[in-house]
Amino acid sequence: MIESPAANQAAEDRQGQAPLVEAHVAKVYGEPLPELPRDLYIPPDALEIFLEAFEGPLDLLLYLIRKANISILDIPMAPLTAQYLEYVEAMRTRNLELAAEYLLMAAMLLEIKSRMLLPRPRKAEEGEAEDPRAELVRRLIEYERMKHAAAKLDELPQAGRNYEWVTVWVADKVVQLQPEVTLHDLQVAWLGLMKQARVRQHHKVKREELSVREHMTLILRRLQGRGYVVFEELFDLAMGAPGLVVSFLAVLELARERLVEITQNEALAPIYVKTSDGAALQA
Amino acid sequence: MVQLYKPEDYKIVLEAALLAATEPMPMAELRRLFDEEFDDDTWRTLLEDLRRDWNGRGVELVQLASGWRFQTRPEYQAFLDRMKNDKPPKYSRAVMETLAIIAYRQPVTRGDIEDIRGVAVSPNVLKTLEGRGWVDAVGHRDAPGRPALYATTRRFLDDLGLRSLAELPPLTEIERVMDLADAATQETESVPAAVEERPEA
Amino acid sequence: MVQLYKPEDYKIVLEAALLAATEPMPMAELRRLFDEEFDDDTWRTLLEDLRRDWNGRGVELVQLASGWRFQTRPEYQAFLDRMKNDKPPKYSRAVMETLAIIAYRQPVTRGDIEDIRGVAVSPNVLKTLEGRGWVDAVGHRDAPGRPALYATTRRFLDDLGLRSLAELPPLTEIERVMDLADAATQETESVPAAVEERPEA
Repeated sequence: MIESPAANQAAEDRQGQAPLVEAHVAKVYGEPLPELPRDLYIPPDALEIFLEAFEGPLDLLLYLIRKANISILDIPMAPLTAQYLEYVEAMRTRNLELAAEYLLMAAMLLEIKSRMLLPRPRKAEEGEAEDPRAELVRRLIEYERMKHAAAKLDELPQAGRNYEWVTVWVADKVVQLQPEVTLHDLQVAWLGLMKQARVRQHHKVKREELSVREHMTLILRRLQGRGYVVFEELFDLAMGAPGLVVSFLAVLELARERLVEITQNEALAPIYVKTSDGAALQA
Repeated sequence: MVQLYKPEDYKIVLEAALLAATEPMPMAELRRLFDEEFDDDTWRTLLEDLRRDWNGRGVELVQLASGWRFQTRPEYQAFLDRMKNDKPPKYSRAVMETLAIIAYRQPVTRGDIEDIRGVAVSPNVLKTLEGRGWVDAVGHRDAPGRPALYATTRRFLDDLGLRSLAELPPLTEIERVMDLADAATQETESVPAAVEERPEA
Repeated sequence: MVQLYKPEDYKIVLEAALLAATEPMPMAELRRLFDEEFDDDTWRTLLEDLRRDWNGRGVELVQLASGWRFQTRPEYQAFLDRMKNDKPPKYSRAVMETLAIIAYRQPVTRGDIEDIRGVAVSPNVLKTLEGRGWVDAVGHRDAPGRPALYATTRRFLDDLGLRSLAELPPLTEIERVMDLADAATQETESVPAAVEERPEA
């Protein structure tokens, strides 16, 4: 226990100025528990909640120090240690799960306390006096600063919480960016293919063959979804003689590749062409 | 929180809400903005006013089937495009080779493509080309499984600036390679390295 | 595409581009908007003019770590929240303290954070911060286990409306006297040297 009642009183006065202490106010059944009872009696259900309000032993220690309004730089180790240990003991007797860090801190406090009892080493000529509390103080100060910093960071306006980004719809975002393909790309692809395929297969593509192939596609399209189509319908006179020849070759090639079926019931009767597709459907 | 008094104040809130929205805002949601329950006329006036405020700007307030939203005006698209960092994506080798095979050997089945490439053709490859509108099935081969026959489309020619397939790049180079291969198999003597460009047949 | 003549025309394009941007726009990208190469002064005038145009509105133009962006003003958030279906995340004290330690003491390892907080850092805490894109591993300390070094990201600055780490709230001076035995030597601590703008990771 902190011995001086005056200190306790001062601690209470201080509460208003120390919002971080308020952050620790534990709640029991929704009712705030403004501070721990002096005699350290903690309602059975409150202890765990109280403990949860702290982020760790440093946080608890800071609370005790600030509550007692003692200088962090001149911590009375005996009462502080005693009080801390009482909390730890209370928690242990209640079989609350106690993080190892709390016990570690208890050991550290006890060690500091015992070292305080020893005569202080002589002050070196220019050096600083060694205070057993120095390390603890350093850690408490650093932790408290970070704790304050966290609270301040949390106060900064935050995107999505305190304001929203503006992103106006771009009218034709719907137009998906498509890869661009040039003729050169196509040629390169084909070349690469041929280099690979050379050992396996022999491919020769000439212009005539290409335009025949183009017309094969055109004819297939024309036949698609239709049954028998009159042979003549596949030819467009506007194409001129070369075009007609190519178309004719295309029909022959389609027949040879068994992609179309050409029928004629008798000589001089109309010739019909249909995709072998359709044939299969009717079969 | 700001207090709203004048109609102008409400418009400011409405504008902020619409600018921050990521989806078109239906009226039902816009109504949630204010405690006051405005009638349809008031809302219409408010929205119309706001829309007018944006006349002549690069962004406009539009009403869509699903609600109201701000969007950029198409006239400004060219500027916005300049800031885009993303380079157009590239087709994979599989896609390009498949396209080349379909272009030069059409109509072909998937099996044909696989024969030439020597590897299986993933359905995605054909889907990519069909999705682009460059390739489609023009029939089926009368063979087991009735495989679809693929050919290039008019769109493919248009997109590549061709009037017909005959305008596809000449494959002289390829033929030369092939001829060399042929020659090698037929003749024991080595073929001169510099084979002259064979005129296109 | 619209033609630009008057300064006003340029401002309209700039406004549309900034409103449509999905990320803060760095100057380098803004410069790509126009064919003309404006000098810094012209750009400053243009941006300042635009910012002024939005005075008194629910949206403001701000300059952040990674560039310029429009965002709604916090005073209007209460209205916008009404249309939101999901609440923004409320971070625990553990998360916020960890964030503060990373922000002010970066780069730090998990062990450093545990030393300062006096408790173990749950992996979820770091995952939360990484998931938000506020923190990432920038390297490893050359120590046993090669622990990852964490630092805050540009996104963290953007999301908190900061242009650089130097704009972080200054650390509280807890007690000025650091020397226990000799109160005469006073050390005033200011913002730590460790807090400097981190070059883009």
